[in-house]
Amino acid sequence: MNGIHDMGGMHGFGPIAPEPGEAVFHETWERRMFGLRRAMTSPPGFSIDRFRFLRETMPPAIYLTWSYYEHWYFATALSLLQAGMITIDELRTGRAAAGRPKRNDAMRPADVDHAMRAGGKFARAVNTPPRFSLGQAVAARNLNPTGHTRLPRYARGKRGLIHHWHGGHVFPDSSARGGGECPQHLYTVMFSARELWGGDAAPNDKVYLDLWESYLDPT
Amino acid sequence: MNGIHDMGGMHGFGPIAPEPGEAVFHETWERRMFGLRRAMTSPPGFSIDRFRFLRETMPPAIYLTWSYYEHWYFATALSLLQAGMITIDELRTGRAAAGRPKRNDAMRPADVDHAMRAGGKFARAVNTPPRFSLGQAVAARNLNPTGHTRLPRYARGKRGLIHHWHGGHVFPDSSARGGGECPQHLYTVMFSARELWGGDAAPNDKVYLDLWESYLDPT
Amino acid sequence: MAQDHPHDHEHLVGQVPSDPALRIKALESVLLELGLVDPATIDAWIETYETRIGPHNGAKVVARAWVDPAYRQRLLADGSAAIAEMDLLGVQGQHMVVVENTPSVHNLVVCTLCSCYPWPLLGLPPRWYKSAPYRSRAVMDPRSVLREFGVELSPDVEIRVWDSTAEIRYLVLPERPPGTEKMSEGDLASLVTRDAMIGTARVGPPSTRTP
Amino acid sequence: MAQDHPHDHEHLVGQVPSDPALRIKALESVLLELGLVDPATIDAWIETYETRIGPHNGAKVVARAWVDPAYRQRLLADGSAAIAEMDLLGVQGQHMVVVENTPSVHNLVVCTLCSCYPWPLLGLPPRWYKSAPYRSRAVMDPRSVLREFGVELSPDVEIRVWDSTAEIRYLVLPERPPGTEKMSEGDLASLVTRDAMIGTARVGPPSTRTP
Repeated sequence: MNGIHDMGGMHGFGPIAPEPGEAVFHETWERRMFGLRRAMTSPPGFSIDRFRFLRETMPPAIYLTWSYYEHWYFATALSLLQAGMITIDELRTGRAAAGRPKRNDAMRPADVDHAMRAGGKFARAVNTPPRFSLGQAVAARNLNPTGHTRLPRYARGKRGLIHHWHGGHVFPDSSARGGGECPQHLYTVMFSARELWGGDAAPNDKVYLDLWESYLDPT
Repeated sequence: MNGIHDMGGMHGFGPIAPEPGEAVFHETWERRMFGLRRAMTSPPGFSIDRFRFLRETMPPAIYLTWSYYEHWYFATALSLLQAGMITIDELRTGRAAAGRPKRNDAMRPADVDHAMRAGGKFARAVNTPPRFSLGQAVAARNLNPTGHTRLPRYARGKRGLIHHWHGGHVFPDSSARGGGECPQHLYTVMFSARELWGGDAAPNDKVYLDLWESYLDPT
Repeated sequence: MAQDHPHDHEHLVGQVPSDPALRIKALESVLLELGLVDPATIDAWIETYETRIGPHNGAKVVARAWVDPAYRQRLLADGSAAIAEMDLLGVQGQHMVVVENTPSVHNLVVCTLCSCYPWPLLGLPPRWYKSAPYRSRAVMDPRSVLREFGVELSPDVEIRVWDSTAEIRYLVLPERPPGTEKMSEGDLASLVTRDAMIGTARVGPPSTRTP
Repeated sequence: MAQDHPHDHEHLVGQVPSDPALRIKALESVLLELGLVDPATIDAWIETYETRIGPHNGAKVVARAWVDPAYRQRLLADGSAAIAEMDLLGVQGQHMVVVENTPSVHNLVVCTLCSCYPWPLLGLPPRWYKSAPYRSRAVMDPRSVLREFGVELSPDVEIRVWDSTAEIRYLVLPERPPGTEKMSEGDLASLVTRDAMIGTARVGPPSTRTP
């Protein structure tokens, strides 16, 4: 979706504010939300892509107002609501409705180290050969799906060169809608800053994006 | 600027909410802000383009949260602040600082009808002939200025046909920064929906934009 | 004038009253004290747009075009000149283009970058016209927008969206509904709605008309 | 699962506690009651990223590359494999690419669409990395971004911005500062800052280093 999250190339957000000596978490509730997200049992079919997509569906003014771990809250709570695993009343009151069964299969502390080390692998076999070769000229397609995509607006329709081939990776556009992993070849594509931003950009600057095969056309 | 105001082609703002029997104004303060804006003495060099640009510089979360006549307030107050015609204390308290001179040249009620009928003419003579002719194929430039522009992001780099020539018109990009009217030829350019939004758009649909000559290249 | 002072922004939003009524009252009071505004002039502007100027102006133009083929032709060829004949040009509507709906073409007007709108013919824009949902979607997905207004178009109909990026203002000339052949120009004007002249509605026949 | 319920959104934002501490406490309490989370596991995850995992991991990789040319070569050729040698892969950093700064090339890492970041090597991202100002401007105007971090680059230097749009994570291999020829790998690692591995800082010589 062409949402407020797709910020690359926007003006008007003001200065960056680096914070010397910044702590890992600023508030106790940030710490709790982080740990809760990592430790909790997710709905069936949940994925990092679904998690990102739900964050993108936040009302734009809320997206800009709520801070990072509040985005996590939003997507987590919404995923549970959508799966029927929690009710709005429970989210409001902090108390489970009477008579709800209690599960006993949540992640245990002893599982954390393994989950941290082994989790988050997205490379997958793809049976077809890659369509593009290193150095090949490609154009990012002009796609405007209402669902999740990892092709930012600023790159659409722009021409670049295949810089690297990563093999097959889970395709987020499918995974985010619960449509399965549908892996595709993934490439790093190099775009010149001038192609992306016009003649005022520095002549030698480049922007590299990781783009799935179906985002690309040969030119 | 590529600001939050440049909304064409975004998803995620939810349904449109037409309001049957809607009043011209919803709140008394909307009515006052409208009348104030039309009646007040503006800073020297103020223009509708400057007014629009100041609205665009609102912090994006505020832009999305404040309603329309609050945008007017923001741009009006900021223009007066920038011109030194008002202070932040005066805006906060609603009282002019002690010893401020009082002017006597504000618009009078008898001037309103004429201002309504005769105001807002932006056609200007341009000494050069128009660069483009009817039916000519053009491309909107990939411009990303930090200042005001009336070339929306969704049309940049896209190809269309000259549909109409309007003669010379005040150039907002210049007028908005106090750089003078610098009139340019103005054209209506027809873009196919598929050129703008890709192959999922309806094949016959079109979008027409009014674009100044310096926004365009021949193709 | 040409300079921007980024600090003013936060300054402004953070320091002025958060209640818009108080905020705008404060601005009005100071401008009044400084002689930068005459309250009677404020009232005159409000009165102009609350009572004198509104969609009934545009409706007069539409009805004239429906009954007078020569006027219709002039209107489509040079909107400003034809509307000037009826003395209906004005601020936010000096440079007018009129676009005509037909069985095969439907026009829709938007301003994606702000909320440009033909004030002299339609009055001040409704809230939805100024809203992010309308501004964002009208150019990319006009059919879903029209559906929310209850207008379902055949896939064969060509939609022309007019994004008001300059000081040109657009008015849609809707199709004259069937069963109105004997109606007077004045009665026809009373059928024409604001939304029909923006392009988010059709003009219904007299019996089924909704306000 | 595949369906979206747009009404849930407003529902959610409007009906849950507005204070994030209360809101998140409520969520945690319900999940605990339902047996969907073990509080000790929450603590273990927090402890992992507050104490064990952080920029000191990435710094080890950088220092190793500085002292061991063969490792540097393996690291640039296949980041994941070379980092696996040091047992430093993990969630949000299984597919690693390392990009090298030189006198003529400066690399900068961003995630415009969310906040992707190499957790196993740098820990959790700082607030500015997740902020709209950084995400919006890094790809379009990296020089102004770098200037805000005090990094002024000659116009001759080629900037390469890496927008983390997939599950590939990027680490910048900064230039080894002069005057460090005799330093041990461990001492070198202590020079390497988080920002230098994102690309918003250089590594300064030992005497002028700032935290």
